[in-house]
Amino acid sequence: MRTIPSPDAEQRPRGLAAQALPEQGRFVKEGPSRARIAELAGNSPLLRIDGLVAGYGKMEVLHGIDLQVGAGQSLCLIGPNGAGKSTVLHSIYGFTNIMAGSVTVNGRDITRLDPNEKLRNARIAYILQDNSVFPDMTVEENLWMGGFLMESPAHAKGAAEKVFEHYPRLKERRRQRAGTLSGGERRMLEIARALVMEPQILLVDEPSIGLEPRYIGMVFEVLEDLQRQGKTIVMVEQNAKKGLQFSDIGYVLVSGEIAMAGTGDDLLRDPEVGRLFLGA
Amino acid sequence: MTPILEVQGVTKAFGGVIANDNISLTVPKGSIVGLMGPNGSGKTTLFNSIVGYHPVDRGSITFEGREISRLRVPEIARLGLLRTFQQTRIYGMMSCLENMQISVPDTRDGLRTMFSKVPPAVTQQAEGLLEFVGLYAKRHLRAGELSFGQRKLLELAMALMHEPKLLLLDEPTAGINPVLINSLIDRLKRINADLGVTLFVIEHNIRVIMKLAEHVYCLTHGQLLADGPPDEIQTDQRVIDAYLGA
Amino acid sequence: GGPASPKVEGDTIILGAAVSLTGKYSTNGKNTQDGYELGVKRINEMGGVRVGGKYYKIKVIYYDDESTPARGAQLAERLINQDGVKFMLGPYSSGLTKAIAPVTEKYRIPMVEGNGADRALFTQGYKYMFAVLSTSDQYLREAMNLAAEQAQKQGKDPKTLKVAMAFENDPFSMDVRDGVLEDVKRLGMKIVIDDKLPPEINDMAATLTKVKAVKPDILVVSGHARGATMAVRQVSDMKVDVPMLAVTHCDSAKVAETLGKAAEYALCASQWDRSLSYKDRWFGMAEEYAKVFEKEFRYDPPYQAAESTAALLVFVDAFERAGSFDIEKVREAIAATDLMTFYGPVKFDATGKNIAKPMVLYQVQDGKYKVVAPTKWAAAKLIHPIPPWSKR
Amino acid sequence: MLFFLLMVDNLSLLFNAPILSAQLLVDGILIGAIFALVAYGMALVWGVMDIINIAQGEFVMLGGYVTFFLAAAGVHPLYTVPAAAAALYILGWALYRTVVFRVVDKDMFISILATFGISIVLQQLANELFEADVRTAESGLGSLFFADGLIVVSQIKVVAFICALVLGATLFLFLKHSRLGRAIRATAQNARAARIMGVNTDRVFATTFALNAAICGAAGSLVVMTWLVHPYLGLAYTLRAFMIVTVAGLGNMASVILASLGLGAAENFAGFVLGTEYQAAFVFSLLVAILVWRNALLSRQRKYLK
Amino acid sequence: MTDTTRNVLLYALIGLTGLLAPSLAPAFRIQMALLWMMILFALTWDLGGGQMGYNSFGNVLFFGIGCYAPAVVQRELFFAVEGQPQATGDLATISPAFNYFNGFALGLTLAVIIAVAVAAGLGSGILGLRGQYFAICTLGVGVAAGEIASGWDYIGAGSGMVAPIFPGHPSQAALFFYYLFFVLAVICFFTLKRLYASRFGLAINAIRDDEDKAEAMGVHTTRYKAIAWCVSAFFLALAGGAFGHLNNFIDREVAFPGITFGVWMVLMAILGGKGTLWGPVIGATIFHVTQELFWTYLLGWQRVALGVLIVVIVVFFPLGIMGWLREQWPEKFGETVDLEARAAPVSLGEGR
Ligand SMILES: Nc1ncnc2c1ncn2[C@@H]1O[C@H](COP(=O)(O)OP(=O)(O)OP(=O)(O)O)[C@@H](O)[C@H]1O
Ligand SMILES: Nc1ncnc2c1ncn2[C@@H]1O[C@H](COP(=O)(O)OP(=O)(O)OP(=O)(O)O)[C@@H](O)[C@H]1O
Ligand SMILES: [Mg+2]
Ligand SMILES: [Mg+2]
Repeated sequence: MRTIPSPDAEQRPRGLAAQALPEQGRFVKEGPSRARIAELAGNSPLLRIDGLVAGYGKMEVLHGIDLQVGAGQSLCLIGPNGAGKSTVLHSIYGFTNIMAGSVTVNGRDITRLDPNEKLRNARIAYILQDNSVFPDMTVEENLWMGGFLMESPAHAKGAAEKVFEHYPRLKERRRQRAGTLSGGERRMLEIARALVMEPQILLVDEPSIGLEPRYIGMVFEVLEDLQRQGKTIVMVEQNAKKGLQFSDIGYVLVSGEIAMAGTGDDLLRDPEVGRLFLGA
Repeated sequence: MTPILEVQGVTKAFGGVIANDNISLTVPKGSIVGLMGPNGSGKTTLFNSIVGYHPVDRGSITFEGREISRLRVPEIARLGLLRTFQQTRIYGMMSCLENMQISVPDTRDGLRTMFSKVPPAVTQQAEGLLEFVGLYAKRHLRAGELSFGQRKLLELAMALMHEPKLLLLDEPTAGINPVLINSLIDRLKRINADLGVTLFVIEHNIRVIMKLAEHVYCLTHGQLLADGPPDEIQTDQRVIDAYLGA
Repeated sequence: GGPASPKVEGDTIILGAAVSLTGKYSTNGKNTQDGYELGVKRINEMGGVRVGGKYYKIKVIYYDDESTPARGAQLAERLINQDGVKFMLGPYSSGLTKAIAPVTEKYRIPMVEGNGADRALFTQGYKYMFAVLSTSDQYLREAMNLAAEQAQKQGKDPKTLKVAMAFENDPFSMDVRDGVLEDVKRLGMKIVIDDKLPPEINDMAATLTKVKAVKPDILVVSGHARGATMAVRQVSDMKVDVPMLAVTHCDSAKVAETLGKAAEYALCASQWDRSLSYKDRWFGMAEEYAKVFEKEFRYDPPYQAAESTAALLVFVDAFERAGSFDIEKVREAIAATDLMTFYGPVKFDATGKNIAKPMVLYQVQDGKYKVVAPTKWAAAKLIHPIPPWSKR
Repeated sequence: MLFFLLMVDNLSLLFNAPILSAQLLVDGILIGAIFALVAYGMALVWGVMDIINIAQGEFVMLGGYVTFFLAAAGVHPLYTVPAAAAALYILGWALYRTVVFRVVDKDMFISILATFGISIVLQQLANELFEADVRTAESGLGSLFFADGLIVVSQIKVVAFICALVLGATLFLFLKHSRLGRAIRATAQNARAARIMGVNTDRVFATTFALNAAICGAAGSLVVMTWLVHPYLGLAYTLRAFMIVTVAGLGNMASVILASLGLGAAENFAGFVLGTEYQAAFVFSLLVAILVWRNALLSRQRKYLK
Repeated sequence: MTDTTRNVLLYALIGLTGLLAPSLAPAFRIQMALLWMMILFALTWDLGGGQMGYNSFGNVLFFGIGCYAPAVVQRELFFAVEGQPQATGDLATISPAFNYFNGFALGLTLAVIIAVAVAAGLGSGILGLRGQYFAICTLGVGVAAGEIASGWDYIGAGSGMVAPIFPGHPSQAALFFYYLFFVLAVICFFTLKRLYASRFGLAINAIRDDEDKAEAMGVHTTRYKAIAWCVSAFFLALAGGAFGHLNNFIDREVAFPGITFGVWMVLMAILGGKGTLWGPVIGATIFHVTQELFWTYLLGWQRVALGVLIVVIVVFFPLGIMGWLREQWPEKFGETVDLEARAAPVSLGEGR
C-alpha cells in the first residue's frame, strides 16, 4: 500500500487555494485601516473602491474591499488562488454582481457604468486573465479592434503600427489568425491590444502567465515605461515577487478581504508574507 | 532505462509556420522530463502531436514500443498517455467531485462498470486529491465557477486521479500561487516515485523545472536546441541566449 | 365516459365539432365553421328543431384541431368525454375525418360530415359516420370524361391522350388521384407524370418543367387551396401550355379573383354551385343560401361551407323524424335520410356516403366560375383546348 | 413499380433533352438565391449573437404580407421591397429590445426556444389578422425566353437573384471592412473582450438582429412576387436556412451563397427525377450523407467538423 | 435518512396520484395518458439533449417507427381491415381481444427492435458529428423518415393506415392506455434515475461539458453516446406504439410530428430545466396542462397564447424551472461550500 503521509502544515498548507490558512486568517482580522490605505495612495486617489461587496449570481466573493491608488502609481494584488483578485478587477469593470460599495475614478462614481463605456468614459483598459483574443481575426485586426474607439479606422491603424514596433514577434505574424497563436503569443497580443488606446488606468490580470522569462522581463519593462508616462496600473500577479518589486503599493487579498496593505517593498521584506504568500 | 515515449524525427507545419522541425527525443520510463523553450517554439504543438490532436507531417512516435502516430485521441488516452491543456479544460457544469470521479480510467469498462455507481473508494480518493489542491471545500460547486488558478489545479487533480503511465503537463504552474507550487512539485515527485507515473512537463518557470526535472529538452523555432540535466541546461550559453536571457 | 343522455341544456341541443382554425387547412376550416354557424343561426331563427312536440335551439361546441390528425382525435375524445357531446359534425379534410371517425365509432356517436371525401372512409365498416358530399374520387372524373369527349369530337382517339398528375400527398388528394387513375384505365389513356406534392410545398417548378417537356393533353392538380393557387400561378409564370388544366379547390382559393388572367380557362371541380337549382325549406334556392351567407360572412360561399351547412341540416331532419334525441334512433333516422337541400339531394348508402348528389365542374371564363359540366347544369360552353400562352 | 418506371423515364428525359437540365438548373439557382438571403441573415445572427433564429421564416412571411397589402393598396410591388425591409427592420429591433436581449447571453437552446415562441406568435397572429388564405402579388414583370421558349425565366426571379448577390456582397464588404462590421465580428468571437475594447455589444446585437429581419423582409417581398405567401410559409425557409448555414459554416458568406444555390438546384433536380414527394427526403438524406462523409474524412486526419 | 423518507413519501404520493387519477377524473383519462407520454418525451429528449449535450430534433423518428410497427403487425397477422375495400363488417366482431393484445404486444416488441437497431445503425454515423451538425442531421433524418413513410404504399403512404379499434368499451380503452403510459413513464423515469447515478451519467455529462476533454481523458465517448441514443429510441418506440393504437389513425403527421411533439419534447425539457432528472417531468406537466387549458378557453388564439407563454417563461426562467430553483437555492441542490470539513487522508492506488 502506497500511502501518502499527511504532510505537516509547515510543508504543505491545507486548502490553501480555497480559503485562508488559520495563519492567513489572522491577517484578515487585522486588515489595514482606511487611513493606511489612503496614506499609501498619497491621500489623493485616482481610482478608489469603497466597501465593495460583489460576487457572481447569488454568491458573494468580495466582502467589503477598500482600495485606493493615486495617479501614476502602481498597485499589485497578491493572494492565494480563488481569493478574489480577478473579481476585484472584474468588479471595477462591471462584470460582476455588485451588491454594495462604489468604484470612483477622479471622484466620479463609475460603479454602474456599462463595461463598454469604461474605456471611453473612464479611460480604463483591462487585460483579462483568460483568453480574450478574437480568434478568427488576424493579429492585425485584433490590434485594430484595440483602437475601436478612435475617431477613424485610419487612426486605429496608425496606432496599431506604433504598437507593432514594440512587438516584432507579433509583427511577423500580423496576417496570421489569432486563434493559431501559441499561448505566449496570445498573451502578448492581449497586452499590446490594451495599449492601443493609451488608457489612463490599466487593469492587468497576471500579465506574465505563459510568457517565457525574457518576455516577462519585457512586459514589466513595458509596464514601467507606461507608469513613467503617468499611467496608473492595477495588477494581479502570482509571480508575487516580481509584482511587488515592480509596484508602489501591494495588497494581500485573502478570502475576499484585504488582509494586508503596504508598499511593495515592505511586503516583500515581511517574512510572514514571504512564508505564506511568496513561497520563499 | 527503457524509454516509455520515443519521438523520432517529428515534423509538423501549419501552412508556412514549421512548428516542429525534425524533433527527436525520448522520455525514459519512470522519469520526469522537462520541456522548455521560448513562446511559439512548438512545445504545445509537440504535445498535440503526441496525444493525437493532429496528424504529424513526418516522423514516428512510439509509446511503450507501440507506434501511436496514427491513433486517435481516445485510443491513445486509453493506452495510459494523458495530457493537461495549456488553456485549461474542465467539465464546467459538473461539480468538482464529479469531475474527479469521471476521471478514473475507462479501460476496464465492461457493461457492468459502465452502469455501476461510483465506488466509495474512488470518491474517497477524489476527495483526498481535492483536499490536496485546496478544493475540498468546493467539491460540490460547479467546476465552471472556479477561479482561473483553481481550474488549473482541478485539471491537474483530474490527471492525477487517472494515474496514467505517462502524463504530459502543459505549464501546470502558470497562474498558481507560489506557495502551492512548492507543494505541487512535491506531490508530483511523490506521484512519480510512488506510482511510477512518468512525467513530461512544459514549463516556463525555471525554478519549477530545476526542482522537478531530471532531464530537460529545450526547443527554439521548432527545433531541438539542447538537452541535458537541468543545471547543465541552465548554464548552457545557447539556452541562455535563446531563452533565459541574461 | 360522460353523461349517458344526449347533451341538452334547457331547450338547447349541443353538437360538437373539431375544425381547423389554424394550420394548413385553416382557410377551409374557417369555411366549415362558417357553414355550421350559418345553419345554426338559420334554424334557431326559424324557431329551432321540433322534437317530441317541443322546439329546441341548436348550439355547436368547437375546438381547433390545428389541421393535425392526432389533435383531431384527441379533441373528439374530449368533446365526447368531457363535454358530453353525443352528436358530432365533421372536421375539415379527409385526413382529419379519418382520425376522428374511429373515435366516434368507438363511442357510437353519430357524426354527419361534409368535408371528408376519401373513399377509404367508407370501407371501414363505420356505422355512425355519414357524409353528405360526393366521394373524392368523383372530383376530377368529370374532367377526364370531358377530355375524352373533346378528343372524340376532334376525331382523336381518347387512348392517345397523355395525362399529367400532381396531387398533394394527403388522404383526400390521393383518393382524387385514385379516381383519375380508374378513369385513365377505363378510357385507355396514358399517364406521363405522377407527382405527389408534399403538404408543405411552396414551389411546383420541378413538376411543371416536366410538364413542359412531356407536353401532356391534360394536367390535373389537387392540393387544397394552396395547391390550386400554386398550380395556376406557376403554370402562367412558366408559360406551360396544356390543352386542359383541371384543379380542385380553386373556388375556395379564389384563383379567379386573385390571379386574374392567369386563372383563365382552368377547370375547377366543385361539390356545389350557387347557380344550381336545388331548393329546401330552410334556405330556399342555392342562390338564396349564397346571398344569406355573403351577407353574414362577407365572402362568396365556397362549396365547403355549403356542405357543412348541409351536414347540419341532415341532423335537423333526422332529429325531427326520430322525434327524440335517443342516439340509436337518431342514427337510424340519419341512415334513412332522403332529403332535398339547397345543396342537393342527400341519401346515404349502407357505408354512409351520399349517393344522390353529382359533382359539377367549372371553367374560369372572363374571371367568373361558369359551370360547364355536367351538361344538365351547364351555364356556359367549355372552351377547349386552352389557347397557348403565346396567343393570349 | 410505376414509380421506378417514371423515374427512369424522367432520367432519360433529362438525357435526351439537356435543355431541361438548363431550365431546372436556372430555376433552382434562382430559387436558391432567395434561400441565400434568408440564410445570410441566419448565419449573421447565429455567428454574432450565438442565436439560431427560428422565427426567420416568419420574418419572410411578414415581409411577404407587407408587399401584398401595399400592392393591394395600389403600390407597385417592386417598390415595396425596401418598405418590407424597413418594416421588418423595425420589427426586428423591437423584438430585440423586448425579448431577444434577455436571452442573448444565455445558452443557445434558450434562444432557440425564445425565437420559437416568437415564431408561433407571429405565425398565429398572421393567421388571425390576415386570414389563412394563400396570397400572391403580381410584379407584372413577365418572363424571359431562351432557346426558342424552351427555357422560361420569370424576371422577378432574376431580380431576386440580383438582389441576393448584391446584398450578399454588400454584407460581406460591410462585415470585412467597416468599423461596425468589425465590431460585429469581434462580438461574435468574444463578446466580453469586445466590451473591453469599448464595443457596445448590446447595440451591435440589436443592429444585427434588425438587419437580419430586414434581409428576410426583403426576401419575403420577393417570395410573394414569385410564388405565394400564407401564414404557415415560414417553416420551409427556416429549415432550409438552417440547413444551408450548417453546411456552409458561419463565417463564410461565399459558401453560404454556394450552398444555397446548390440546394436550390438539388431540390429541383430531385423533384424532377424522383417526383416532388421525395424531394425533401432526398435533399435531407443528401445533407446527412454529406455531413457524415465529410466528418469521416476529417476523422482520418484526427479532426471533426466544427 | 430524512432525505430518503422525504423522497419515498414524494414518490409514493406521485405514484398514488398516478394510480388513482383515472378513477378521480374519468373524463380526463386520455389527456392524462398523454401527460405521461409528454413526460416520457421530455425525459428521453433530455437524456440526449440535456444530459449529453446532443440536441436532437429527430427523436420523432423512433416514435414514428413505434407508431407504424404494431399497426402493421396487427394488419398482417390479425386484422385485415385497413386499406382493403372488401373487408367490411362489424368491427366489434373482427377485433377479438385476444388477437388485439397479442398483436399489440408483438408489435411493440418489433417496434423496439427496429427502433433500437435503427438508432444503433444511424448512431454510428451521425453521433460522430458534433453540435449543430448533429442537430441538423437528426432533423434531416426525422424529416426524411416522414417523407419516406408518406410515399411508402405498404404502410398506407399519404392515405395513412388504421390500427384496430380497442376490443371493449371506450372507457376501458382509455383506462388501458392510461396505465400503459403511466407505467412506461414511471419505468423510464427510474431507469434514467438509475443511469444518471452511475458512471454512465457522469460520462454523458462529461461529453456535454467538453467532449474533447473527455476523449483526451480516455472516456469511451462513442460507446456512451450510442447507448444513450438507443435508450431514447427504446422508450420512444414504446410510446409511439401505444400512441398509434390509442389514436387508431396513423399517417405521416401522426407518426412523425416533427413540429409538434418533436419540438415540444425540447420545449418541455428546457422549460423544466434541462440536464436535470425532475426538470423534464415538471416542464412536461406544466406545458401539457397549460396547453390543454389554452385549447379549451382560448379557442383559435391558443397558439398565440402558447407562444407568448413560451417567450415569457424563457425570458424569466431562462434556465428552466429547476435551473431557476437551483440558482435561488444552490445549497438545496448540494452546491455547498463547507470550509471546515476535511477529507480523510488519501491512499493512492487504492481507489478502485
Ligand atoms: N463565474 C463565477 N461564478 C461563480 N463563482 C465564481 C465565478 N468566478 C469565480 N468564482 C469564485 O470566486 C472566487 C474568487 O475568484 P477569482 O477569479 O477572483 O480568484 P483569483 O483570486 O483571481 O484566483 P486565481 O489566482 O486562481 O485567478 C473563487 O472562489 C471562485 O470559486
Ligand atoms: N493551428 C495553427 N495554425 C497555424 N500556426 C500555428 C497553429 N498552431 C500553432 N501555430 C504556430 O506554431 C508555433 C508553435 O506554437 P506552440 O503553441 O506549439 O508554441 P509553444 O511552444 O507552446 O508556445 P507557448 O509557450 O507560448 O505556449 C507558433 O508560432 C504558433 O503561432
Ligand atoms: Mg484570477
Ligand atoms: Mg504552449
